[in-house]
Amino acid sequence: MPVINADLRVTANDLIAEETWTLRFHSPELAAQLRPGQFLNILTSANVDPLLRRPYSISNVVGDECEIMYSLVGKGTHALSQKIPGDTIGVLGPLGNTFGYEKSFGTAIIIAGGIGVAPFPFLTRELQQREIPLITFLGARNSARVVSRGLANLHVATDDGSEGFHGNVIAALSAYLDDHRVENPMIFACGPNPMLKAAQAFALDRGIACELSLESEMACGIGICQGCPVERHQGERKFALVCTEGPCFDSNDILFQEQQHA
Amino acid sequence: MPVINADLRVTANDLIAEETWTLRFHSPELAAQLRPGQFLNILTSANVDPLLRRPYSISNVVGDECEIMYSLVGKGTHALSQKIPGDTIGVLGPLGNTFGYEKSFGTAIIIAGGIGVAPFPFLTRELQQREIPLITFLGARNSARVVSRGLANLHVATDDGSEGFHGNVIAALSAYLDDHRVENPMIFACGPNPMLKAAQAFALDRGIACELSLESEMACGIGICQGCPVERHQGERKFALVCTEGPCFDSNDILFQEQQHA
Amino acid sequence: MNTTFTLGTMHLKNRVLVASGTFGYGNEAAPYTDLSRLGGIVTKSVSWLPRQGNAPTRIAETTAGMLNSIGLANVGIDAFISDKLPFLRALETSIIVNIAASSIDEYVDVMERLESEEGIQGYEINVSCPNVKEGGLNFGTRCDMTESITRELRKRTSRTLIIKLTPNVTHIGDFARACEAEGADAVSLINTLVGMAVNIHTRRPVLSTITGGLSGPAIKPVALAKVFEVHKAVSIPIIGIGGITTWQDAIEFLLVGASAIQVGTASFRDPDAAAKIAAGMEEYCAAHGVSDIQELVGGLRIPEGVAAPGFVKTR
Amino acid sequence: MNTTFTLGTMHLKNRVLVASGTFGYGNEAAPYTDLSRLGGIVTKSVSWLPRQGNAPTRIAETTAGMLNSIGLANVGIDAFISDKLPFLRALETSIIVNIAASSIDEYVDVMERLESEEGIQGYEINVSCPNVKEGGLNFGTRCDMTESITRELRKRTSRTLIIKLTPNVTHIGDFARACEAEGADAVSLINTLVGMAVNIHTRRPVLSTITGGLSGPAIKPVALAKVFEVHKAVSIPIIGIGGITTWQDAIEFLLVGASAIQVGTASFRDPDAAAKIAAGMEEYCAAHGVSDIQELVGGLRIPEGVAAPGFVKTR
Ligand SMILES: Cc1cc2nc3c(=O)[nH]c(=O)nc-3n(C[C@H](O)[C@H](O)[C@H](O)COP(=O)(O)OP(=O)(O)OC[C@H]3O[C@@H](n4cnc5c(N)ncnc54)[C@H](O)[C@@H]3O)c2cc1C
Ligand SMILES: Cc1cc2nc3c(=O)[nH]c(=O)nc-3n(C[C@H](O)[C@H](O)[C@H](O)COP(=O)(O)OP(=O)(O)OC[C@H]3O[C@@H](n4cnc5c(N)ncnc54)[C@H](O)[C@@H]3O)c2cc1C
Ligand SMILES: Cc1cc2nc3c(=O)[nH]c(=O)nc-3n(C[C@H](O)[C@H](O)[C@H](O)COP(=O)(O)O)c2cc1C
Ligand SMILES: Cc1cc2nc3c(=O)[nH]c(=O)nc-3n(C[C@H](O)[C@H](O)[C@H](O)COP(=O)(O)O)c2cc1C
Ligand code: FES
Ligand code: FES
Repeated sequence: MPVINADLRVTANDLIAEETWTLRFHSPELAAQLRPGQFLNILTSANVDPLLRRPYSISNVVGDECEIMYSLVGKGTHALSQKIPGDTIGVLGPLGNTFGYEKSFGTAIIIAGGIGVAPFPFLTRELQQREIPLITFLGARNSARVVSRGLANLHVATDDGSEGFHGNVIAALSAYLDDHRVENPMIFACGPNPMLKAAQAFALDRGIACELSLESEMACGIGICQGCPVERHQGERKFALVCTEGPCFDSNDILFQEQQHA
Repeated sequence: MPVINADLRVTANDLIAEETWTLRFHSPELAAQLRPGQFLNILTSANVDPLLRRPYSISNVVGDECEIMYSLVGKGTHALSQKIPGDTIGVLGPLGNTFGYEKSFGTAIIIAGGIGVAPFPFLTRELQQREIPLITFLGARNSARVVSRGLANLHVATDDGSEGFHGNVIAALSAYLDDHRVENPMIFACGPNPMLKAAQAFALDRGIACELSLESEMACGIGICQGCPVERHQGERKFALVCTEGPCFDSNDILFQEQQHA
Repeated sequence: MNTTFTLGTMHLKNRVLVASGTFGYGNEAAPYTDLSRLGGIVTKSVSWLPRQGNAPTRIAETTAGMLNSIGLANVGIDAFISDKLPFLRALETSIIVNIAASSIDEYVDVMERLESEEGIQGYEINVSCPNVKEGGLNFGTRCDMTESITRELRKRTSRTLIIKLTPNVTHIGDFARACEAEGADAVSLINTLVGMAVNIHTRRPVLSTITGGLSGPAIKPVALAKVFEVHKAVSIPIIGIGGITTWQDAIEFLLVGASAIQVGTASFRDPDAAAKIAAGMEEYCAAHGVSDIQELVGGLRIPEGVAAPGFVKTR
Repeated sequence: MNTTFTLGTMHLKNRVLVASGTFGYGNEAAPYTDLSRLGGIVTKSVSWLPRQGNAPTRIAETTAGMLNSIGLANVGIDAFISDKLPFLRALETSIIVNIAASSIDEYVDVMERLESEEGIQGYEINVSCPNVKEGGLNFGTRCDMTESITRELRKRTSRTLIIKLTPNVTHIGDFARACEAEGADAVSLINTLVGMAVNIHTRRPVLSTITGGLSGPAIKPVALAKVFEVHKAVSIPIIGIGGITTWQDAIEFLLVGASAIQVGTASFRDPDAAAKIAAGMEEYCAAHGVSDIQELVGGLRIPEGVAAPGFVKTR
């Protein structure tokens, strides 16, 4: 299947929760190729402000349409939010590796923080098609930001306690595992770095296999700029590129530094 | 009356001829102040590409609404053409001087070339209100580009002969004046520099008073950048600023150089 | 909350000035902004004789920036004093007259003429205009010339003396050190970068002078690096200039070492930009419990183990 | 229509190359573009030993530009020859290996190692990377060092030798003259401008190295002026680099004196950008009756009476 670098037609762009949007576009080629965990590099604006593409996880595939989910942050997402059906956006992909959902494990534990929920509707569907049991822990700032669609077996945690567990999502998971038996689990986590770091420590502590979907500044998304390294725990190569070797990494491979540069 | 530097609501934005648009926005304050010949400096895009405002002649005032007319050229006009009713645009004005339509003369001869027609619907209305006779000579590339609305007593010349006189607008005027007697005429001209230069020479030759509405690169529109000089024919100051001393000049004041930089 | 700043003998009410050549003589923009909300106004460069400036085309838009080759068009010292200064003097903001010249004598003459005029709090010396043939960049790219100019002018005024530096040099820190050694109260930077644009249809340079000075958001990263470099080189205050468009930009300049900033090209997009930036900075300080904005100056936090880049010579 | 170009012993099929560090080793972008449509590929800088590169954060977007401090991350000469060169060698385009080093000896060693390898048409010598502590900008901002490096390398190769210059100097023409005198076949310019960005929330530099190199559309006017300046200074061909995003940009560079151009940051927005630019230039020539694109090189029309700006030293 050929890679895609084209202007594609937007078919929907909807506000689905507080400052959270989903955007769909038409692309049979991408729909046929994309796998959960992969991402697309999207030109949010035809002019050069912002200059660079922005990477977005593939959130779901529905027929010939692909969906991304984004939260309003800065220039790029502002430009995205202005798109209306019929407009085009420049899409490059598919990029990156996939979640290891074809590995052998008993139950998938999905941990999502904030907009880190983006890749999981697609992963959920693939797991369900394979009849793999899953539990989902979703952390959000507050109830208005909870995005539950496409998820299954959902446990919500909010920072302000406005819905579900009052506290962070790792604490919610920890409490759950204290009360429930989960056979041969594997964690799939995506969210802000502090959450991923906590997930890493938790998985190590409990001896649970764990994959993290990482973010990094990216200029190209295809391995030509060397701009997106993540520090590795061991091995002779100090860094891995998030765009081509990730974004999904075994949690034991990743070394989180004291956040020097946020 | 206060000057305006605000985001104003677009009420209409329509394609009226080949690559030619009119855009209206709501502003009772500007509507009350603007006079024919003046211009507005418009921020075509909220981001910095393009960086600078673009000057547009006021094309008409209808109730509380102001209208500009533009032809698609580059970044700024592309951005303008994307506006839909309900969007806002940043408008600064009123700027510049007015046509000398309150001077004493018998008949106004309007000469417009291409998008240089923009200021004349408004001038036409003011002249008609004062019951001053007028004749309009409009030059366009072809019939599809002829914009006649708001004009009166119209004589069209097209480069390709697809409508009206086949040839340039000055030749059309010259032919007309050979056949008709016009009492105490005064010319008001706006269009590309070669046309203005021809108008200047024609007016001098025939001894007709003549005002030219000039264009120039502008960074500010209010006299703070010194970026928009036009060379003067005489006097101790070599240059005048188009934004504050123009855009309307007595044709005898202006020295057109061999176009060194287009 | 304290936003004031004392620079030499001059007291600024806040850290936001408008940059020379981008705000005329104050009167033109007055209808569009409240001038009393500015820390100060730096005038268009004034020279001894009036200058007509360069032939058109004088400006060219570039991506996120603009080129200019105004050629220091200005009314000259006599008309400045008779026609422009009375308006400026009456404003509730500090007035800094920017001086341009093609010889040391001309700088001295202009300053001496201004010394006898009231209502001027400081001078900014433009040794760095890229758009005039004599003087201009030739002064600004020679350390010895910058030094001599500073020395001669310092002798003649107790008003605040600011030297405006060009970025078009290899080691800007050397120039700042020369200014400091000769008694300048501050350095301001950056003036424009030398740049160019071509009209591919006519195959001619867009500007009548072929090259011009690049300003605007495009140059902000360069300006920040230069301010950072100068901050490592000298102890006198720095006035940061270059692409500042928002209050966030201004805070960046303070953090890397600027005590005050100037807003240039942004005023063309919005003549009220500088006043808005000043207001935004105040709100930021209020929201973040910054009681004196001076706390931010040079407040960049450099993580441990990170060495300053090689080109920065430390004191 | 002729778009070819002979540069030293190398024959380029057209004037469009991809710039070092912005196109990896060719293989990564291969799925997104037709590499045979490029005049040539300049590889990511190769050094003797592999380099891990700088810690994150390595890139920061700025207005119409970006900062990078990759730190010359590369696989080193051995892995380059064993893993990367076979792919490059098989392509129907010219291969120029960019060499970076922290000493003259290292430059020599890398080149001598490459001399015995087939499928390399030329070398581009990076004397100007702002993002490494040893060497890098220190070589590029010292004319004598640039001279020595050129001399030593010229002795050792008959392949095309291109020296890549930094814009972060006062008189870039002097550096180009030194290269010409020592026998370089061409100079390429510009490398990135030193720049910086600050995260005002953390009050830290965005880049782990504090400063980095600015590239992209923002710097195009500066790059054009530098190419123009060098064109007035030397007779050897110039390869123009800096912010080129469209074929129109490329034509501007040719007119001011570049014989060929490199596309850098634009490939990040669109990995097919360079090929599109090459196609656009061909169409332009066809439409304007340009039978040999060489006609455009240095074809800037300077209106009579306009003197070159003062900073340009003529030969
Ligand atoms: C592999 C990958 C997948 C991704 N998937 C998704 C996805 O599915 N959905 C999604 O929404 N995003 C995703 N992102 C992030 C996305 O690419 C953009 O970074 C994000 O949308 C913001 O872009 P923007 O242009 O709106 O913001 P920008 O204009 O780029 O602004 C972001 C800037 O603001 C700063 N910033 C951001 N948040 C804050 C804050 N809270 N406080 C202070 N400063 C802040 C950052 O330092 C950054 O410089 C992904 C990133 C990667 C690398
Ligand atoms: C006082 C004043 C009043 C004006 N009134 C109007 C008005 O009422 N309506 C209106 O449409 N415009 C008017 N203009 C012009 C307007 O301000 C803009 O310049 C115009 O709309 C183009 O802007 P843009 O951003 O689309 O093009 P830009 O992106 O700025 O592109 C224009 C560039 O393209 C070049 N260019 C333009 N046309 C051509 C061509 N045919 N061939 C080759 N190169 C070309 C020019 O050199 C220029 O650099 C006025 C200008 C002034 C000074
Ligand atoms: C149109 C224009 C005219 C300028 N004229 C002067 C001047 O007369 N004297 C001077 O010292 N600087 C002059 N400058 C430089 C600015 O003061 C400022 O240093 C530069 O534009 C960078 O800031 P900015 O990016 O905010 O514009 C001028 C800049 C512009 C854009
Ligand atoms: C991410 C990145 C990495 C770069 N790495 C190198 C390099 O290894 N060697 C080199 O000589 N230049 C390097 N450069 C500089 C480019 O080759 C080019 O000179 C510069 O980016 C200006 O061109 P542009 O504006 O088209 O990007 C790099 C540039 C970028 C943006
Ligand atoms: S984003 Fe460019 S190498 Fe990863
Ligand atoms: S446009 Fe700035 S002075 Fe006229």
